[in-house]
Amino acid sequence: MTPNLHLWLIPVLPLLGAAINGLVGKKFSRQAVVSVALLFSGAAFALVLSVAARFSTLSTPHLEFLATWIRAGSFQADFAFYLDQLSLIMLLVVTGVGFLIHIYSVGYMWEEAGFYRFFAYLNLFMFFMLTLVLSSNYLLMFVGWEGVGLASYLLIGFWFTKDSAASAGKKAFIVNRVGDFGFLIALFLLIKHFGSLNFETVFQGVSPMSPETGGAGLLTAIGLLLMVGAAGKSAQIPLYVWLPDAMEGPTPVSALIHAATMVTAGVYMVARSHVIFDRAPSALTVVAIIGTLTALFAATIGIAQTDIKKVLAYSTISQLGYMFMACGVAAYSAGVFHLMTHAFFKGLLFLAAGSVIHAVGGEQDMRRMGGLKEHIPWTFWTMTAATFAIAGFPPFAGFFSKDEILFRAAQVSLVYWGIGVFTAFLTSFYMFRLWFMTFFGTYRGTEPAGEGHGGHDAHGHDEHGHGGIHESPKVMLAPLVVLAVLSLVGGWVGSARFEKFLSPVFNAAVVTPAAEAAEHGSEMLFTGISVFAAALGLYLAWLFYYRRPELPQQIASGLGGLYEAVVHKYYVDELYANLFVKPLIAGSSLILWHGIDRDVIDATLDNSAHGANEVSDSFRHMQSGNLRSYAGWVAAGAAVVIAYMIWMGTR
Amino acid sequence: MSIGIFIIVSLIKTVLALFVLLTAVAYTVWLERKVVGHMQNRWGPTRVGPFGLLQPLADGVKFLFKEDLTPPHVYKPLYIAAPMIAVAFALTSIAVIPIGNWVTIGSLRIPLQITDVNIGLLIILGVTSLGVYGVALAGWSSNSKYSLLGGLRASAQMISYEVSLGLSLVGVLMLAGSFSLRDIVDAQAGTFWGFIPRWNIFYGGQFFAFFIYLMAAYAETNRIPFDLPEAETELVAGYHTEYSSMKFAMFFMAEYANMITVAAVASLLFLGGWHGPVFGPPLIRALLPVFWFVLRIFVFLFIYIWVRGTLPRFRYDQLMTFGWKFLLPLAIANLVITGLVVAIRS
Amino acid sequence: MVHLILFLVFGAVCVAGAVNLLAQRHPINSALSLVVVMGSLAVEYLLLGAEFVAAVQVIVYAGAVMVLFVFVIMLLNAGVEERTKGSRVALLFGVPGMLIGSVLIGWVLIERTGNPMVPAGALPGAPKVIGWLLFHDFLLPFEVTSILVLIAIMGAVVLASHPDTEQKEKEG
Amino acid sequence: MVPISYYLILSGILFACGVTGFLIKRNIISIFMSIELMLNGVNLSFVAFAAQWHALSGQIFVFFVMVVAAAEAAVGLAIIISVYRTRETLNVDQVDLLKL
Repeated sequence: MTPNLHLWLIPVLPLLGAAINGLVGKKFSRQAVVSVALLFSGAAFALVLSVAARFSTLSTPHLEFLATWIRAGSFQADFAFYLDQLSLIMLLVVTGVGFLIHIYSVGYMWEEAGFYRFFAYLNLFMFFMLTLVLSSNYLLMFVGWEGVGLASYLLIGFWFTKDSAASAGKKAFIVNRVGDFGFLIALFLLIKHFGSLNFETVFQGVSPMSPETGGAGLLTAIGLLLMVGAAGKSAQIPLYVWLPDAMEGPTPVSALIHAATMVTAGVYMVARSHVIFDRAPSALTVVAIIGTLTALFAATIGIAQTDIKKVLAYSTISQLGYMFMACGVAAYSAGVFHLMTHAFFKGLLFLAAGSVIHAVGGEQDMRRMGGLKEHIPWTFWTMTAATFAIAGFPPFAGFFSKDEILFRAAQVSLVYWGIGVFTAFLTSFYMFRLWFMTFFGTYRGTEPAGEGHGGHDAHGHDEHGHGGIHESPKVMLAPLVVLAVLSLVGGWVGSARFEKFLSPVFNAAVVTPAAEAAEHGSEMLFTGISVFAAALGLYLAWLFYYRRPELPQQIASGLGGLYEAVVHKYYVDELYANLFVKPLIAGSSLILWHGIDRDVIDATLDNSAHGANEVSDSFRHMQSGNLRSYAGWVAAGAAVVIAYMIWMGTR
Repeated sequence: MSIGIFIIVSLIKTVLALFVLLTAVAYTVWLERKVVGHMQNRWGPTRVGPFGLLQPLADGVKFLFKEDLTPPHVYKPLYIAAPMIAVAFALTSIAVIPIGNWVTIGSLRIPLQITDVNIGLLIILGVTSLGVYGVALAGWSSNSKYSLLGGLRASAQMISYEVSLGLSLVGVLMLAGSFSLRDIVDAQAGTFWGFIPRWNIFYGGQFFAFFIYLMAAYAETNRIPFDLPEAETELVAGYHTEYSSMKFAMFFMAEYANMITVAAVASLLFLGGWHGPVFGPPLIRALLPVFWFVLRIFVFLFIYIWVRGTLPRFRYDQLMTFGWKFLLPLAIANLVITGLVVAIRS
Repeated sequence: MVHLILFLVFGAVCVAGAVNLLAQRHPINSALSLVVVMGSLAVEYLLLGAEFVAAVQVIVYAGAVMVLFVFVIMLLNAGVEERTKGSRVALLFGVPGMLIGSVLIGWVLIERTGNPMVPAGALPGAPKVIGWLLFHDFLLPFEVTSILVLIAIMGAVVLASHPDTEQKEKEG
Repeated sequence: MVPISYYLILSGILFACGVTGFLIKRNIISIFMSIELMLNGVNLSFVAFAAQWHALSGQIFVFFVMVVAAAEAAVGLAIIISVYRTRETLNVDQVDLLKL
């Protein structure tokens, strides 16, 4: 007899908050909106904590059936929840970080119009994310998957009156559709071959299969299609282009959705489906390669970005690449570990960046910042913790998880490891670049900052009547501090213990202790190298952006085209525009619009309408309104019917 | 009984009935004038014959020889047809009314009734309801506003009160379980506890039914207090304003024939028909029931005249309100209660 | 023999009344023709033994429904019908259609019904039997029609009541 | 003894007369009466069929037809009255706006 944990309450609580705020929040005061939003998200967090506290007493996985949703033939999908170590970690991350970001948002969004709307969306996102994480089948997961996409769309386009925000939202939505397409086909394949979408049923069906080596097997196909979906949601090559644009949304949104939680859904999904991937090595290799390439690729772009949030966005993509790399080398627990620590420090980075932006009155361009260290010490110190964490300095959280990933990658292939280390170096470099450019040197923005938004007033903080650089309110700083502590200590749990905790989920991927012991010596070496890479990045960043700020310009001109390419994100957007969008538009307008829509469909409709018009014009005279005419028609019709019936009857 | 004898007997009965009925009509007029006269402290007709007894004859002669005026603006076919319709339907209903038990003449056992059908009451109702055509058409075809108003009033009034009239009879029908007037009368033979005659009027709520029937019948026959269709003070003479001579007499006859029919039906349905003490030699024994029956009709007619001499005329809206909002609910209540009684008793 | 004679006589009256209904231009004449049709139909019912139906036919149709018609004709003072030519369709399609339909149905009725001979009073519909059927086998339709009648009463009151008089009553 | 088809033919004639009346009459009340004529024709066929098949339900049907006809007459005549109030004509050829 398993205890009833009321898991369904966890997603439903934020849904209630969303419903209350969304439906009637318009009439609420800001305080009321805040209390509703915080109450429900906090309650969800508390519930998760209570579940976590009782977790050790549970037999995992813990299944909770709520209701039957779809039943068609032998296929059945339920509203059922699935709790195991993996989903518990995800729950803790989602509700915990989510709750902190809720608190942060109170301060950050206080002046915004549509305050209630923001919190309704935020709670809605929590609901869908928790559904995604808790679902016991792929279909319910897909609902959450689509739902977080929706919430993401709504929040990116939160300032929907701004054209760039609206189109960024659309872009995110459309790019995600490509990924969802793959996900859906994977689901169809699963239904076709296993007759179910329940995790347990599917995995039981998969387990007896032997690993495939070929590239076209069923599991490989499913795995690749799932990876397409994951790539869409988690912004991997080639579907990462939406994430940088998603920074048009409010910064807390970037922190919550586009750094800490939603974008990791792909990683969660791959980890959750590890049974399939374990038996599809080719798909796994693809995952690893995509992850590795994305990590490197995004890191190089990140170097040249000047928008503070764009840097963080590319950094996110890069870190997600790490996670996929981990999954690709079957080190799922390492991936999830990195997911967790990343949620802490990347959430913190974004929040701190938001605090910075807040401080300088909406400015996002790092070139107009600098020297903020004295003005906003709290933000500076928390940001420092996060930067060191992401750069991989011990004893910060990022070090442990990244190191574990690199070590596990090295066991599979040194190429992964090499690129990973190089990426780590790049990461360290651009993050410290950001750090130095923002907090050190002299302030390069216009004074007072309260009016110097330039073209980048993504936040509409115009109502900030107080001039000058100022520290954020306490309600924003508190989450920063909490996350900073977590960034510091989050990794101390140690990857080994973490892996042990997750081992019931990833039992297939446990590395034998003997092998681990044998590799212990080399692990120290790898760790040393990666720390060195991080330190090198720190040094170079110090050199370029603190010591000799004129140096980057020289190097950039020296590199010429390459630098241009990096600044322009390797022209990927342009490439996509030329490769897909323009042919699509051309094809749509020339063939579909002019050729088919106008000349075939419209013409058919128009002509049939004209024909109908002419025919009905002649029939119109039947509808004279004259009673006797109608009677005449009825009589004539009755004669026809009678004749027909008699003819049928006598035949 | 061969069909020939049947036809002959029926013919004889019809002629006899018509003669008696028309005479009765004539003398009802005399009775009315006499009684109302005495009520109003007058003598009534006295000149023609003893007590004016020959007055009806004189009236008839006068009607016959008066000039038959046909106003030029009337719609002639219906103007002529209307009084005929009225009198014809008024006289037709007598056909199904039994006036006594069977009479045996030689080998023939003849019912004292022109024809005994088992839907007798329905026929009376049907024929009575058709009688309204005479009044309505007379009013319309006269092409005069007084006539038209009278005709409209008559048709509306008669349709309205027909509902209550019909419903008031249903209770009796439920008690008797038949539409045949003879069966209904037979069901009232005997006494309650040896001294109260077993008449329907004494049976349960049928007293109310009788009251409803009385009211509705007054309205149906356009008598005071419901004589709106011919209200002299407002409509000259109502629907027969434009009629004269024998056509007028026909309406007159129709009205009084209807009164007698109504009285007969009331006697049959509520007052035990021809039941009463029977004694004496065979001939007396045969004729006494007829006498009792005629006596009841006389009493009923007397009440008619009495009411005429006493009550004022209703206003038209009062008439409608009384019919729809008082009589009809009462009739329905009586129907429900009688139904319950019958159901419990069985 | 008597049956046949009676049938033919009243059938002829029936048809004459129906044709007269069509021929007369004044609605009141049409209405009276219809009363004649209904009365003779009642006799036809009697010949078939449906005595209760006949009685109700006279009371309800001839005695109530048609009185209502006459009443409305009198109330609206409906005059002689105008011979307007509003509808060619009715004559061009309707009448031929009607003729074709009638001929076809008549043919089928004669050809296909087996055409048994019926004596006078073939199926006695005594009030008792009819009542028993109405209140047992046909109780539900009976109740439903009673509701229908109630609705009809209310509808007629609402439709025919003059909006102005209602206004006056409210004011007064 | 009369063949049942005589009754049916009589009913057919009445019905046809009703349809014809509907088609050729201009007065809305006459048209209404034509409908009643049709109903009567149908009723006769019901009673005739009842006699043919010895099933009293045919006669029961007549009662329902009568009730419906009575209700229809009440409502229909009320409609006629209200139409006459607004249009001041009873000629259907002049009442073809399909509204009051």
